[in-house]
Amino acid sequence: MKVVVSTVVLFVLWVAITGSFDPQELSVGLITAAVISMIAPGVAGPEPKKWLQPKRYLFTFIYLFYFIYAMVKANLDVAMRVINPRLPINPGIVKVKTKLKTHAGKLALANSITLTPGTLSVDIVGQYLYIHWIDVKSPDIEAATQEIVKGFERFLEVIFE
Amino acid sequence: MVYRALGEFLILVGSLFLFLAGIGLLRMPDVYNRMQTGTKATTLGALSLIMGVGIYHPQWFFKTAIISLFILLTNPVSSHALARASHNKGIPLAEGSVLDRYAEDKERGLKEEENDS
Amino acid sequence: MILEYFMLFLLFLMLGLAIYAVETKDLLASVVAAGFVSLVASIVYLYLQAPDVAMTEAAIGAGLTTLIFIIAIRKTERYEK
Amino acid sequence: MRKWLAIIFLIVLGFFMAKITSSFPFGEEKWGVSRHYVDKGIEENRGSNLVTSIVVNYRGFDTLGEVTVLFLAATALAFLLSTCRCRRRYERREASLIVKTASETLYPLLILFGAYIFIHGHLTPGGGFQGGTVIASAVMLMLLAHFTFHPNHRALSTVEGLAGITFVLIGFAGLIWGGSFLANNIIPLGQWNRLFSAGVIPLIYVAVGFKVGSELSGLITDMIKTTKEE
Amino acid sequence: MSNLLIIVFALVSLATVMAVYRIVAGPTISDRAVGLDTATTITTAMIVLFSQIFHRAIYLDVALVYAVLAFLGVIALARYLEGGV
Amino acid sequence: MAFFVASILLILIGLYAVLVKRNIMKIVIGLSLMDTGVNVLIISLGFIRGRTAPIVNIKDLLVNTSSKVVDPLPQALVLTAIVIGVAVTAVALSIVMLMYSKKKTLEIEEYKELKW
Repeated sequence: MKVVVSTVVLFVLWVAITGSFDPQELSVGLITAAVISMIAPGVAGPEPKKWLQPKRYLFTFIYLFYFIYAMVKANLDVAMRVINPRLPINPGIVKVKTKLKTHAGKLALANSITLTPGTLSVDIVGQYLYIHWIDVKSPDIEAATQEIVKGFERFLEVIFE
Repeated sequence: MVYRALGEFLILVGSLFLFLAGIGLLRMPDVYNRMQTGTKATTLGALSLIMGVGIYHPQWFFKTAIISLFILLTNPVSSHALARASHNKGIPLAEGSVLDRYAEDKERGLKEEENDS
Repeated sequence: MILEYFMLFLLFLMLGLAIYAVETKDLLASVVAAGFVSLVASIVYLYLQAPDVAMTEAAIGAGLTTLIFIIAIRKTERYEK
Repeated sequence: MRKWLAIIFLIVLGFFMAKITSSFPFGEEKWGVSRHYVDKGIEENRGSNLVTSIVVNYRGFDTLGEVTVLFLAATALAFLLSTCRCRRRYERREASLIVKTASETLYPLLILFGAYIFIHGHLTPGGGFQGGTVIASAVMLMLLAHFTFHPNHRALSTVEGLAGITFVLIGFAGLIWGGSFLANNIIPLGQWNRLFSAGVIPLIYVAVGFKVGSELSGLITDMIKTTKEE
Repeated sequence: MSNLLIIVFALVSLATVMAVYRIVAGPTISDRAVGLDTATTITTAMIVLFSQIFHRAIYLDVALVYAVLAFLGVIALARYLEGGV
Repeated sequence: MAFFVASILLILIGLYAVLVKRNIMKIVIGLSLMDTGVNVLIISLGFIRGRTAPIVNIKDLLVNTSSKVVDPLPQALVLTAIVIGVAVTAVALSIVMLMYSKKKTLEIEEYKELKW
């Protein structure tokens, strides 16, 4: 199961890289993907069944737009701070709590946090993330969670859990 | 024609964000804040520039999309690893930082909260 | 035209960082500077129409060289006396 | 004193180097033997990438020598480090969960990239050396993120030996059926700019890719794991 | 396109200068690593732009390799600081 | 022209490190800088202005190839030289590690056994 899912994923990637549907390319790509999946099926994750549910792909698609929106907003925010001669920053490291349990979900959450509004994930311990925040609005765990994590968690919960 | 105009616009925006990232690197007071601008602005800048080229030449679109996907996947990881390493190494936050929950919890020991995985 | 000026500028930076890599007392900083030199070398190969060589330099200079130097520094010492 | 002596020496040396290179005009045509490679390369080898044709076919014997140098370097390094009594004097800390997960996800993708690069060595930039390096970088990422990751040393050396033997055997096949060592007329050349083309060039480059990848992986593993437990 | 390129290259040159300033001046090794990280990302973008300037799609492969491998140097530095190597 | 000058200067900087510096790691870094310098020099010798890369995957390049591409031979030479260079650097560094484990110092002055 794991090997099959991993083969399909790697094969799709191969087609996207080569960008051609020549049967020679496709056959070689299939063999390569199968061999690599037998050695290292890590890309499929611990529960490969999740790759079969179409709902997850739909949410990934929606999430992509939300993410781009958040990222552009983050960058405009950072740009304003950088250009402003008084450098209005108020940094600190806060602690937030997440509901996500899978490793892939935590990876996606941490990466999203790093790329969006003024936040940078410093460490992750169990259910808690430590986040460097360029403009600390509240030191409280609950409030910070509401501010930083909730927006992404809505989507990532469906995609990865 | 519309594609070309859009592509050129994206290229321009991308270079502008790269430049802002440079200013951020110059002005910010400590490592963590530099990382904030250094990661976010360069990632969006590079992404926008690369996708601009991909839109300018529509037949390259897939490859540029894959390049941007990998930048999205790898750039925050390196930044996160560096932030964690700097904090563990004991590089202090800048003056005027409000709080540091991570240091507080490290003194108490992080182990007790590792309950899952 | 603008491209030639850009390459001149990059070569200038590369030489500056090479001098810095040789002169600094912190060997780790020296390794980072050498990494930048290989970065610029890769762009220079690309400008000189040698994508094969640029790819080799990118693959080697991005990770492998840095790692090898870092391991050696870890097993010996970091500061030059 | 020694510094100024060295600087004077370097200035003199630089003057002579500048004098020599100034006799080559920059950016103008100065073809030597490569004129033949460029004019006849497509016809004789059908590989789009002329650099690959030169590395693997026209100068294939050099490449064999260079691969041997690489093998010697890896062996010498393993031998040198096996006698090293480098002790560890620092506390080791695990990588964070993010880095671990990311490395597990990226490991197959990087290997796929390496394979893509050396399979398409005759069509796009890249080839065995670059692809092998990318694969070694994948192994390096795993070694950095996980302390428990041990590449199988026996498998690596088996792959390396098989790849080397393949290279030499293809060369001898050319000598027997084609007339010269590494001759590229023993299997059909195929169509220009498709994957199955250029005769034996892709086969040799795949072998080189496996060889370089396993050698560099072994080299990095030796260097990282050299420390003995206290 | 060519007028655009002048602006783009000017902005990118300034960004590179600042990254280099951070590599040379940065008080700690983390600062230098941040500078190197920025410089590698800028380089990836530059390689893609070069493929646009020279009109050859093959240069994108080089950019692909750079995008995939550029973060390894920074990870190695981070693992050194943590004591992981 | 600038490429010749820059690569020669890079070689000289590396050679300066090898000649003057007393730290063994610095000497190895100088060697790797020299390596880069030599490679850039060889590649820039093969460059021809206004030509494209020697990868003939477009129909236009098939006819009259030698007036459209740069010299591929220097590229083929440098390609392998870079990979060999990193292996050589690794061997040099392992020798450095071995020397350090014997005497606990990186100063080249301390290693007098090879002098005569």
